[in-house]
Amino acid sequence: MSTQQPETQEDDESEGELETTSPAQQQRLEKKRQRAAAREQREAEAAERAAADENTVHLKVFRYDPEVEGKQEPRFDDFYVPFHKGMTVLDALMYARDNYDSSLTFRHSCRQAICGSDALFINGSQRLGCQTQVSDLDDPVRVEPLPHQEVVKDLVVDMEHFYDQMEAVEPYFQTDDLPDDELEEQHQTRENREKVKMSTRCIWCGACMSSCNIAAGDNQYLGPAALNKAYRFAMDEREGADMKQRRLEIIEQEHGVWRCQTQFSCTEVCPKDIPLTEHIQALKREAVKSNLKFW
Amino acid sequence: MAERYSSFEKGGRRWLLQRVTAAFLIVVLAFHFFLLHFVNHANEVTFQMSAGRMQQWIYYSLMVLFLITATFHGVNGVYNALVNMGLTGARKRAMKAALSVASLLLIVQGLRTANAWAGIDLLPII
Amino acid sequence: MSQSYNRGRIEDFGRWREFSAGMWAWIFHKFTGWVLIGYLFTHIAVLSTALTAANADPSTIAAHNDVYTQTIRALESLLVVRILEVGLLAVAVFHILNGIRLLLVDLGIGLEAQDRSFYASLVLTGVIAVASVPTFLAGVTF
Amino acid sequence: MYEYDVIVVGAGGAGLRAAIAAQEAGAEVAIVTKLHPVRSHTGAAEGGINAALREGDDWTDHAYDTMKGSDYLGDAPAVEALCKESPEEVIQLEHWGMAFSRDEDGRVSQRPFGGLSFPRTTYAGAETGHHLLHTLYEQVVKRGIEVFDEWHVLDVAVTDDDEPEERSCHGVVAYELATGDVEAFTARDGVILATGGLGQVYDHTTNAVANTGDGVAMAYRAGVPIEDMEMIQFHPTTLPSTGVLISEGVRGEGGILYNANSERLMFEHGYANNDGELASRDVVSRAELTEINEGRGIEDEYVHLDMRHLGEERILDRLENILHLAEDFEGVDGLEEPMPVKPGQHYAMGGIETNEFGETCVEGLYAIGECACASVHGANRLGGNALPELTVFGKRAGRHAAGEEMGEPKITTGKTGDYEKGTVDSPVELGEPGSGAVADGGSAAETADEVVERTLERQRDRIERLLEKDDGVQHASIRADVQKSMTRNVNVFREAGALKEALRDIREARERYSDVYVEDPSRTYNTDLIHTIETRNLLDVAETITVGALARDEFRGAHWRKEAQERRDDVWLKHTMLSWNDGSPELWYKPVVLEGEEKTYEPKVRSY
Repeated sequence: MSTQQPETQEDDESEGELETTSPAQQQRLEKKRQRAAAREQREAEAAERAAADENTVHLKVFRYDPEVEGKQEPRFDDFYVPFHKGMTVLDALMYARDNYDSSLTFRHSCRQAICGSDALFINGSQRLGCQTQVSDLDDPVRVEPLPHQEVVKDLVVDMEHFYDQMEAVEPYFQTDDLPDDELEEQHQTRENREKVKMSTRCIWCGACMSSCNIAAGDNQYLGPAALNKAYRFAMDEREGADMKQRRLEIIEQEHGVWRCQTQFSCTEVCPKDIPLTEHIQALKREAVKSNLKFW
Repeated sequence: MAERYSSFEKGGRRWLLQRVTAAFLIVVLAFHFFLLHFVNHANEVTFQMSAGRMQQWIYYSLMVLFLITATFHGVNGVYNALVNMGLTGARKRAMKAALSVASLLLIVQGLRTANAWAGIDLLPII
Repeated sequence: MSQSYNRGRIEDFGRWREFSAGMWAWIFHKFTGWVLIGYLFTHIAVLSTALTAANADPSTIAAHNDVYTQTIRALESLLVVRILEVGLLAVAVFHILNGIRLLLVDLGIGLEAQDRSFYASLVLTGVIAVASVPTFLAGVTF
Repeated sequence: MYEYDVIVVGAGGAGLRAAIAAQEAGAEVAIVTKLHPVRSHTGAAEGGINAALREGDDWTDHAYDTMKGSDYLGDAPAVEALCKESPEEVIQLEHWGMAFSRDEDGRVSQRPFGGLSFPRTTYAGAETGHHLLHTLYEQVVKRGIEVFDEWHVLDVAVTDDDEPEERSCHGVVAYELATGDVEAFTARDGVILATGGLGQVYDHTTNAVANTGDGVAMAYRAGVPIEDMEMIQFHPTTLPSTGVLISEGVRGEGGILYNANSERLMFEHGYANNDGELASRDVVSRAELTEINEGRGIEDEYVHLDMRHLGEERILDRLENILHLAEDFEGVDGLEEPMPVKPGQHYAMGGIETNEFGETCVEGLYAIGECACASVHGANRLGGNALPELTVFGKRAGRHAAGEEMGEPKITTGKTGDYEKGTVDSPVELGEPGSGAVADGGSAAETADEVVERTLERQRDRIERLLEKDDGVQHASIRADVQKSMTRNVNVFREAGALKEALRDIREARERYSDVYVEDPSRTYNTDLIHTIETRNLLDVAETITVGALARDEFRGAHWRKEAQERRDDVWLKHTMLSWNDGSPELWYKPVVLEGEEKTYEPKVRSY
């Protein structure tokens, strides 16, 4: 049960709402808060019982809402969730939301590590909530939003910057070299497909970008995911030499591949096991090779 | 995003130079340490011996190259570190200028010292 | 992202416990790099005494009484300088070994072993530093 | 207020393909989606795309297989369109760079799939949907098509005319998650619903949490008839603990199903003496459940799917993703041991009634993909037929909505062709509690702007009401109860008693829902609110599934009834239709179209 114990200092109760809230809404908020307080007490008691029970998972979840009083100051909430074999962090979060606190907010959809919605910072590492077994983690399980991205609310971060970087590398196939027959495919060797295969697995979850402290310092750095996307196309032989040259020009720019300091943190957190650092290094070598031609 | 495509400096050349100087430095630095700490012990260093080595043009050239590559490698490393920490705009340009001046001073001073040993009178400024 | 909402405890160095091998390698490489560039400037400054020494009387130089020789000897007679020199060696050796590791990574060699090669660099650095102690401390006057 | 020629709701494979097609046909297009496009559930499709590409194969064979697979509940004009146009769509995807698996000669690989007479399933590893979704999204980025991501569409703006066939659609109203704003999107030419599946009606499903049947429910409430909702596909190989899908590709490549006695159940118990594991999905699901019910299941819950004999190299080449899924979600190493599998809800064959261009009976309203029912899948969808449906009908609807002339449809929509009224023996009142058949009361002569404005006001009120209500029932328990009831009562094996039980449960849930409130007061990313709205959609959809299942007393495709365990072509060669009828659902039927372009598909005994 949620004990709602804030780890940071208690908020000043007199602290004002956001200026935009209407009186009606304020009243509503007030009522809800009172009810929440009563519920908290009930839940606190239940939580103590639950905490004594070994078969529960202790979640410490980051909470923040710019709009709701009491959540404007970031804090951690505790939830005690009944454990079952095979339970993932996402399962635990969903249980906590559906049973204890419906305002607990996080993105999730497919539950099978393909939609990339639920990259979270779990016990100090970027992981997909759905792909992480609770039993593999130390208790308590600390769940936070992805670092280095602006927090919208609770575990939800603003992904716009990540999407911008992804789209900055012209992430779409471009070729002038299509077969004459409209019903004929372009041929691609198995070796070439094998070469780009891992890079095509990216699910845009943003874990790599969040783990990269170069991306944290340099806002314009394209970042591992976007560079991997560039690799996916630059190495695909179907696009042809001219396009490859163009793609190398994109990744060669100041905030491109040269920023990578081969810390391997992106490679380590990638939930799809994409060798991101390897791909970035390969792009660096390609870029040097193509430049040496002109020297 | 527009400036992404109009970056004044691609960084690729500096990246490559950093690697090339690294490879050179690995060899020369090992040689330098070996010569001045293992072959000749540090407490036995004298002006005469240093001068004697410096008067050989191969050694002199190697040391001058050593000085220049080490300065580039080091200062470029510092610059990269600062940029990676998020240095941008005017402060970045200022830092770049300051580091360039510091490098130049270091190299000039190093050359004068080397010349002092070698007995060359190329840079007679005090 | 510099403008991002500050989440206190979550920020970078507070998480040092959670850093992986590649991150430590990067931090150590950067740190040793700073030390080495600092040393380079100091080193040239100390060596610059040779400029004054070169103007000295040849007999002074022959008797090793010139400023340069005296400065070096005075410094080398200090235990603390000798110990610092061992430290410098360790720093340089790590920077070299990890530098080799990074060059290999740039060439795309052994990326799967990048964590092990970092640990190997650390161990090797330690061994070389310890092994150098007798040589580095030889002839020091206490 | 936003205004475009064509508004696409949903950004899975169908929505993205439709947006591209509409834009290429000259329309100004926007996509409104409650997720970011790459989060769409198309990405979870694993197996492949059926297309008659090669020498020795022909689209007519594909059409035959599909009609047979549908158990003759598919409409031939739609099926033929699918099979004829799928090859060019596959090649189009390839030309857009999709990373298909390749043969030695560099051409796109194909593999055998359940219910197919030729190995015609093109694939990209065991993650075909992921590649298809990303390839299409890349093309959307390239074309600069406007995407409103994380905007949840609340309702379609449809006029109030008495008969649905007279109504027209002029836009949608959507809620922006990030800010809590409710805004109208006016569509000058058309609204295309591509909202995907409804698996969240069940608690054991391969579907995403976001698959809540929003499009079906919205169209249904706007008066569009809903077709064949009882036809729910249960995929035979899902992981028991999570419902995560294990691709049919495993069986396509030669994977074998074993029961607790290590018998190859498909053959040794005679479920499919010719095709074995590669029989159609409904056949295999029933076989597994029969084994489990008769005590030959493992831990009374599942059977084993074994692929070890395929060899590590082949598995890694073609099914690598399956190894990861089994490992991450079931803790099983597919190279070392057999994988536990059981049937799980996977796909809705039914949905919003459309013709072969994706048009509904409401002018300007289209539906494509899983939320639509053209119908290409009839009573059972063949593996590998969903992805081509997305692209083929996405393209068709996109072009049609953009105003391209495409000829007369052969499939009728609404009550415009032959139809007969139906009745269902429901133990409870259906539809909206307390509403009765109250008409919306709007005037018939509304302008497009007025319709959009009225819809916007209504939805703003609805959001206000939900947020302002201080006490009541939370949606989560309602949703969970309905999911449990549906899984218990409206599963693979169905009987009247249980179906009625489900209807009673749904009724009770509806009554509880009338007192629903949203606890989270925030306007910022309020998922509590969104889930509450989705739960309403689930209730409507669950009811249509159950009503359809109760009405259809025969065994056809995915739909099995204890009371009538055989196909009854004399009475049931017809689609189950359900109209919202302003809150009190009305059941009716329309005949299946078996006449194709050149031949008529005569119903035959369906055996594999």
